[in-house]
Amino acid sequence: TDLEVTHWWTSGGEAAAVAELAKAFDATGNKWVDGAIAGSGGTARPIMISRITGGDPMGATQFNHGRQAEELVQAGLMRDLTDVATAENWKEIVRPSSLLDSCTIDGKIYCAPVNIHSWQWLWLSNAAFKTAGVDVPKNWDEFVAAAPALEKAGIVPLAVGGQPWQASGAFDVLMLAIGGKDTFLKVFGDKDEAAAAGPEIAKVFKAADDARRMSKGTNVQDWNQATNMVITGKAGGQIMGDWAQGEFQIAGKKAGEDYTCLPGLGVTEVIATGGDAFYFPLLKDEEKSKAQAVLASTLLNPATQVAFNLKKGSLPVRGDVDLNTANDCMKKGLDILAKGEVVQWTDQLLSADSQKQKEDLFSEFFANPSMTPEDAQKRFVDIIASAD
Amino acid sequence: MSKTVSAAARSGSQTLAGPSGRKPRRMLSSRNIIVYGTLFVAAVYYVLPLYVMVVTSLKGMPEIRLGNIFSPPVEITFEPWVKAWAQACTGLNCDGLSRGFWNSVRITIPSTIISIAVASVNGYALANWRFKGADVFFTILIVGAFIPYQVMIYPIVIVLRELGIYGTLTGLVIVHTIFGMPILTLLFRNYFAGLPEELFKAARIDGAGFWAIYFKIMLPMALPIFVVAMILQITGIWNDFLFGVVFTRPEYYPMTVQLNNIVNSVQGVKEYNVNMAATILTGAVPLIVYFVSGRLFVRGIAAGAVKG
Amino acid sequence: MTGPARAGRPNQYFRNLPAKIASVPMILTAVVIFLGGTIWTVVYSFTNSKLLPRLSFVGLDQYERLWSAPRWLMSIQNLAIYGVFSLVFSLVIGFVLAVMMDQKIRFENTFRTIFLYPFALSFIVTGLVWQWILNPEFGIQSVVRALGWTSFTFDPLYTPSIVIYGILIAALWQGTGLVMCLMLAGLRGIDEDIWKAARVDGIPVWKTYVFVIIPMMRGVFVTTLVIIASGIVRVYDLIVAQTSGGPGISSEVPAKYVYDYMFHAQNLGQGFAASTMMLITVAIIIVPWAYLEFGGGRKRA
Amino acid sequence: MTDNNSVSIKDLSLNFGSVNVLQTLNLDIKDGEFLVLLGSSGCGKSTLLNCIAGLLDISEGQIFIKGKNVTWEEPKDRGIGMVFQSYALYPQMSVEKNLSFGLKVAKVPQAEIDKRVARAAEILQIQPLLKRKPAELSGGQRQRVAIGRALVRDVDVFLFDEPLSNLDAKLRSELRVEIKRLHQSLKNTMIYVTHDQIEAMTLADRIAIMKSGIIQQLDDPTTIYNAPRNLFVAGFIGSPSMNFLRGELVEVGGKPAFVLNGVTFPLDGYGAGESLTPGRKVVLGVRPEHIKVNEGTIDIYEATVDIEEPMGADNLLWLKLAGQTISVRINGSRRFRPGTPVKLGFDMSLASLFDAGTELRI
Amino acid sequence: MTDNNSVSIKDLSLNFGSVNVLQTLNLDIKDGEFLVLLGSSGCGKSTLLNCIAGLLDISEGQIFIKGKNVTWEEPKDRGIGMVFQSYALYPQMSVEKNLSFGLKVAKVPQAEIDKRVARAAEILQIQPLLKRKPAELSGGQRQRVAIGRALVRDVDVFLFDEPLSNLDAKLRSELRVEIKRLHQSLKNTMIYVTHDQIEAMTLADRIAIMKSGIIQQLDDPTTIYNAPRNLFVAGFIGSPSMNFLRGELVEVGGKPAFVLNGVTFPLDGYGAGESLTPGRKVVLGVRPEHIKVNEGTIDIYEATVDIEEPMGADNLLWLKLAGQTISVRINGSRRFRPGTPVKLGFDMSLASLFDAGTELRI
Ligand SMILES: Nc1ncnc2c1ncn2[C@@H]1O[C@H](COP(=O)(O)OP(=O)(O)OP(=O)(O)O)[C@@H](O)[C@H]1O
Ligand SMILES: Nc1ncnc2c1ncn2[C@@H]1O[C@H](COP(=O)(O)OP(=O)(O)OP(=O)(O)O)[C@@H](O)[C@H]1O
Ligand SMILES: [Mg+2]
Ligand SMILES: [Mg+2]
Repeated sequence: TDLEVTHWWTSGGEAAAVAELAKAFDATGNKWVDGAIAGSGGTARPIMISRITGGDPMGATQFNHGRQAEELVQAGLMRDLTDVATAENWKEIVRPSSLLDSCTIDGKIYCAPVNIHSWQWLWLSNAAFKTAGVDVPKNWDEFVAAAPALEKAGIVPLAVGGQPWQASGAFDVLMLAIGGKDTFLKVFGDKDEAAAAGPEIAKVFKAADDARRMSKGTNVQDWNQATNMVITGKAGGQIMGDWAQGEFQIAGKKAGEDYTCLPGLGVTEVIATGGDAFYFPLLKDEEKSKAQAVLASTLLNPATQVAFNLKKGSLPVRGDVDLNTANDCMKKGLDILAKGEVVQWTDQLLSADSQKQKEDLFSEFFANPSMTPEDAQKRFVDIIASAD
Repeated sequence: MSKTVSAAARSGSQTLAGPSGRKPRRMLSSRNIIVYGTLFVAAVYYVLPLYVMVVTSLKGMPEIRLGNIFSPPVEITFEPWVKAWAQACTGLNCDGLSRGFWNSVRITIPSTIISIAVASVNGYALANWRFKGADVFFTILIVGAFIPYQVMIYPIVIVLRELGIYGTLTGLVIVHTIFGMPILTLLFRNYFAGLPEELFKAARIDGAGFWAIYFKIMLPMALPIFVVAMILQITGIWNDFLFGVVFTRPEYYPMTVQLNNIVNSVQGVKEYNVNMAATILTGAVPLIVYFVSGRLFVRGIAAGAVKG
Repeated sequence: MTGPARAGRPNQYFRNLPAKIASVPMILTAVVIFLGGTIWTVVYSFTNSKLLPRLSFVGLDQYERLWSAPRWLMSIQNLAIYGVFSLVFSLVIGFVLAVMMDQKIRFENTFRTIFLYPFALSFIVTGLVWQWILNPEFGIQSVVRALGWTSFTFDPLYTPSIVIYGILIAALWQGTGLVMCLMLAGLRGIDEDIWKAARVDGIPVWKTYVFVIIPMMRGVFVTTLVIIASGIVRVYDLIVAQTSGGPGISSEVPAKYVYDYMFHAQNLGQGFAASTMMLITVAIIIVPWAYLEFGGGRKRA
Repeated sequence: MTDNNSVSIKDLSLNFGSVNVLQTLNLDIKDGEFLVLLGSSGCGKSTLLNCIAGLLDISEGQIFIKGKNVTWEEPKDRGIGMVFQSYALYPQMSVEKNLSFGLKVAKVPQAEIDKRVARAAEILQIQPLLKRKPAELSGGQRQRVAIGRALVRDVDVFLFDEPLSNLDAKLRSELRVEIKRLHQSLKNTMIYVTHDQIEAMTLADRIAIMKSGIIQQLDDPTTIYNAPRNLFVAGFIGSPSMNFLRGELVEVGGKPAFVLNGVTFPLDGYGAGESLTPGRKVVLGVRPEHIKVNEGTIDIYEATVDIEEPMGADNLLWLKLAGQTISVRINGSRRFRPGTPVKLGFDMSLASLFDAGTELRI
Repeated sequence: MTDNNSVSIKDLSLNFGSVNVLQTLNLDIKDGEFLVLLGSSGCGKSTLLNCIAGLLDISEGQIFIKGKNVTWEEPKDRGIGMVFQSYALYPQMSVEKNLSFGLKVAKVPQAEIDKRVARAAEILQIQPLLKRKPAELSGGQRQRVAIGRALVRDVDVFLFDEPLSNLDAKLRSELRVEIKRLHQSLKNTMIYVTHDQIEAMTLADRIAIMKSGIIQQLDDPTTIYNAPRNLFVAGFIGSPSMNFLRGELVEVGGKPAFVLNGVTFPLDGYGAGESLTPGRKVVLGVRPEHIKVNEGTIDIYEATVDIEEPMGADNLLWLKLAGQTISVRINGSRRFRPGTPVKLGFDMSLASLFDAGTELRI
């Protein structure tokens, strides 16, 4: 049966990863009809939602798991996957379990998580530091200290792409790394105003101020263009999720040799478990509905998980797969995961609305040097106060 | 009689008395310098981007990385064009713009025809058959021209869903018809109002009804404004991205969706040459329409827009 | 009267029925889509609808939040700046070009095609090309620097204070051709005798344009204004293609705010509140004009 | 309908919004009559014609054509044909198509169409033009085609809305004769709108003179010319205009006379409809051609030539008489230099006298 | 310049591309003269006027105004004022601004401007209108303002391009008199373009009749009317047109006569400029008012009334004579029913005879 699958994975590494999913699904005797929409979730989501609410749903669609699809589920537009989940025993195999919690609404499971994406990585270009004549830093503070040398060599120390979510994400990473896990959860999980206004967070804003200074001159929009600056040595480093690794791979770079990755910015080695999941709109066609079940189970199939996540540069959602082909960076991630040093990511903790407000704040903050960290913090507190 | 003759006789000597014949004109008068100078400078501003697009699309990536964007290609390559047309990937589909081209054609032709048909009938009814309340609806329509498209997406999704045509080509054609209606109706209304009213009266006395007058009398005289409407609609619909992607399913996605995918889904370095080739390829149809019928466009604009 | 009894006046609603039937699409569009859609939008702007519209009213909350959002205020400010400049420059450049074109010049067709072709391209394309030309690393700045002026700086799209002008450059490139066409049509419609009268009166050409011709072209200016203004209010694609609202939020516009909050932030209520504000602004400007122009009195028999 | 009226208009009113263009207008037009509606621009002539044709919805009243109440009929069902000032030919159709369009729409059999077109073409002598487009015709030819379009429809009533006013003087006078001839041979009822009085005078059986939507006088041309019912009609008809002298009635030797600035004009021969009470303020109207210059007739008044306008066949003199300017039309061969003193004679039997207040003929 | 010529045109040629509109045209206009350029549409009248005004660059020749060679001068420096058919008032300016705009631009002192505007307003009696916009004026008032605009410029030569043809007949005849009066009081040179022969006849000191860019005859109105130089002029002037009878010369009793379809017309009294050789093919032209009907004069020809056109003061008869249709103008009080046989008398001293080949007057 043909199933149309929509997603916004269109960059090089992403596309290669999707191909794995499609291959696995096609192998079951069905057909994966690809419905890629470029331009990140922002462009693609309204289209997906319009189609689902407009009564012309696709077979399956990517969302970031978390709260993006909550209302669609509540409106009864989504297929209940509990049957597949129980049959395949997802409760046991999906790890960390918080992933499945994000898919669960009123005790029913509505999505199939496919990977874990962690944002907390600092990617560094070994070549850039060599040019600048400094050692490759081992943590955020060393990186900040090395910035002047990089600048002198005409290298942008920290590449931050122009799209708002990148600045916002970078801040969240700084928050988790510098503020620590507890503060992070207090602020985003409990929406604790007092914590948000506190000195811990002020420190984070200080660090963000450094990041802002270091990012001057990036002049690119897309995250992968920013990554490319790191790959080509035009920038010293980039705070970006593990998906950036895919770009390094495609460019034929080797972890450790050509580039260095510092999880948790080398400060706090915690990984947030954001990620992607597939949702399955409710279809009338019996055949298709069956195919949906097949797709759901295929997605979590160990072989698929390995193939997909290796290409995508993300971590698999089940702990029982063999990832010895993984590279250095991924192994670092797996280790942290194994240690249980995980938190839920902002996608799961905050509504899209609050996320958007946060993005507005940080994209303004990063672009506008005249905005003091104190002002920014005040506004941040307001956002947390009204967040849900 | 004699007076004329003597004057003619005298004229021989007087030709020397001063300027005679055509007033001499310098080619490089200050007026000419200003006029052609301004036009030339403006023309550079307008041509430059097209030039950059074409030049870049003919370069290889290494050359782009090294040289500047205005220098002509050292080595002309059509690789980017081939890639943009037939190879560029979005997601798993690596067949470039070609898959979208026919969709665009399939969307543009019926949308253009139907939206113009509807708007021209509206304009005709408004100009010649004024009935109570028509002006109110028309005013609403004109105000509607100012509403951002995005705001209307939700209500329209609901309407199309209720009609059961969401996701179909029909639905998309209707959407284009709706959003083309304000400005096209305005154009047609002004044009038909500018035709002599007596013609309409004569046809009524001849016994022609609403449709007979429209088809037999008005349509044949409306060529200039049809050209304008056609150009506006072809351009608008062909270039549309939002409606094409929101109101249809992937098998109908227009070329602009592929363009967006090519331009926005970057594989490492942005392949500017492919982007530019894709851009030109996507713009080719409306551009050709313009180049072919630009003269008619100005004429039609003069007929339909000037009396506001 | 000894004639037959007075024939009854037929029902008004059925006179010219075909005309009314033919106008049904227009009436439906006007009422259901534009009016209905607007009312729907306004109603839902008082709710806290998130991803899907739902009728849980929260009073003016969305508006309060809207007017305290720095990004909205920035959007409004940008729209004002962009609007004023793009109106003024479109009209001025369009008019000046039209005047030049009206001087019985050679190659008129060529020039007209050159000025008009950008109008055939989408905003996505326009934004992309200009983003590139204005890119400091390989656009104009780098070319000029390569020529020797190493301190030359021209990177409007990356400088928050002037980014809106960078967008303006592209917008004008795309839109002035049409304005020029409209103006040219207007100029060609002016009575030849007016020009002669002015020449006999010894009025210099530029004075004739300013004091005589421009005042006579009111109709063209109004049409042009409607076209430009509706484009300004709706500006979205160009911004997205060129800057995505950046750097930071310095090139945000209301239409983008609406879109982002409706679809990215999944806060329909907020998006609707913002669009309601836009609609109110538009209505304040347009309705009185439209009434004067189309509503007030039937002008012809 | 009673009588042999072809068109009857009863209490017709029409308003555009709050503007009353026609006010309770009554008009009966006899079968075969040539009626001209004459009036200055904007007086409602076209509006009235459009009402008769059914192109405007009337506000009040009724319209009968051939005895049938057609107040709410469609134009095509009224048995009328109409010719417009701008010809209103369908530009994209050949002359033949222009003529046959209405018949085609009415689904008349092709043979019949051909017959009627041929007949109209013959009457109007446009056979050689049948294949041409209107743009390829001269003004006069277009006008003829426009008439032909009404002709083929075999209607009872022809309506003409200033059909000649777009043509130059020469052509106008030629086509005038043709229309007259057409009427003589067809004997249809014709209603003809114009603001050219020459047209009105030469064509009409009866003229209706309109002002602000009201018919001022409805009479045959001679009566209108010689006995205008009021000051407006008197001034409107005749070119150059009737001379108006504003003065007072007196009695001289038991006979009524008119006095202006001390000059007395005996009114011998004037056929007054009312008593000419001395002291009454009146307006004396005399047409330029009814004043004799230096012909030694009875009443002699002194005047001076102010301006001379030779017009070929005639010569128009503008004279100063008793402090007023009057115009006099004399034979084109008699010439006077400005400043020349002359003696005038008035023919009071052809003059008109109006009450200065009511402006009605006395 | 020699003489007292106000405007002199020497060998003027003008072509638009390959179209010759004016061909080596010569014209001398005396100081204070009122010259009318008359001709049918498209004959080049406006073109000639525009050349004089400097609004068109001429191809060949010279133009002198007040003895000064102005061939290459700007319009404003030629000492001319121009009035256009469409008035060409500046619609956004008040009447006062319309009048003063040119002076303001020329930096005339304000006091002087006020004086000139006041004077022009007085002459044209438009003082009450000074604050209005052109759109708020009637046609006649607009025309006056247009004249005023030329007036304030204190020019030597006034150029009028069909200034009255947008007005209705009544207003036209009124304004005609005003222009005539204006000329008598100002005594400026005026060049006036029209295609209305009544205007030409009444206004002109001399008329230049043009056809296809060539002046056919330049003479005073009486001469043009009574002794047209060629067939074109004869047919062009006079309404209704001169009757043309195409026949042959014969000799009857030693005297020349004209014969048509067997009917012989003795030419007694005709002042021929050349010999009237028998057998020569000629055209006899007789004006409608030079034919007598039933007046028992010398030559008696039988004819029948075809159509009658009463025009108030006159009555126009269309008669059948020797198989041809001719028109006759008689007094308005004399009426004939169609079909009536009548007897005609021709006054040959007022007739014209043209060679059928060259079309020139014999
Ligand atoms: N649609 C309309 N709305 C309002 N007033 C109108 C309309 N049509 C005509 N009028 C007014 O009605 C009056 C009569 O107009 P109408 O066209 O009948 O005049 P007319 O006698 O034919 O004049 P003309 O000789 O200029 O053709 C005019 O004062 C005109 O302004
Ligand atoms: N710009 C032009 N280019 C080419 N031919 C022209 C141009 N202007 C005028 N003509 C031609 O020159 C001839 C004379 O035109 P002109 O306007 O002088 O006529 P006119 O005598 O004023 O006619 P009318 O009485 O209609 O105003 C016409 O045949 C016209 O077609
Ligand atoms: Mg009328
Ligand atoms: Mg002319």
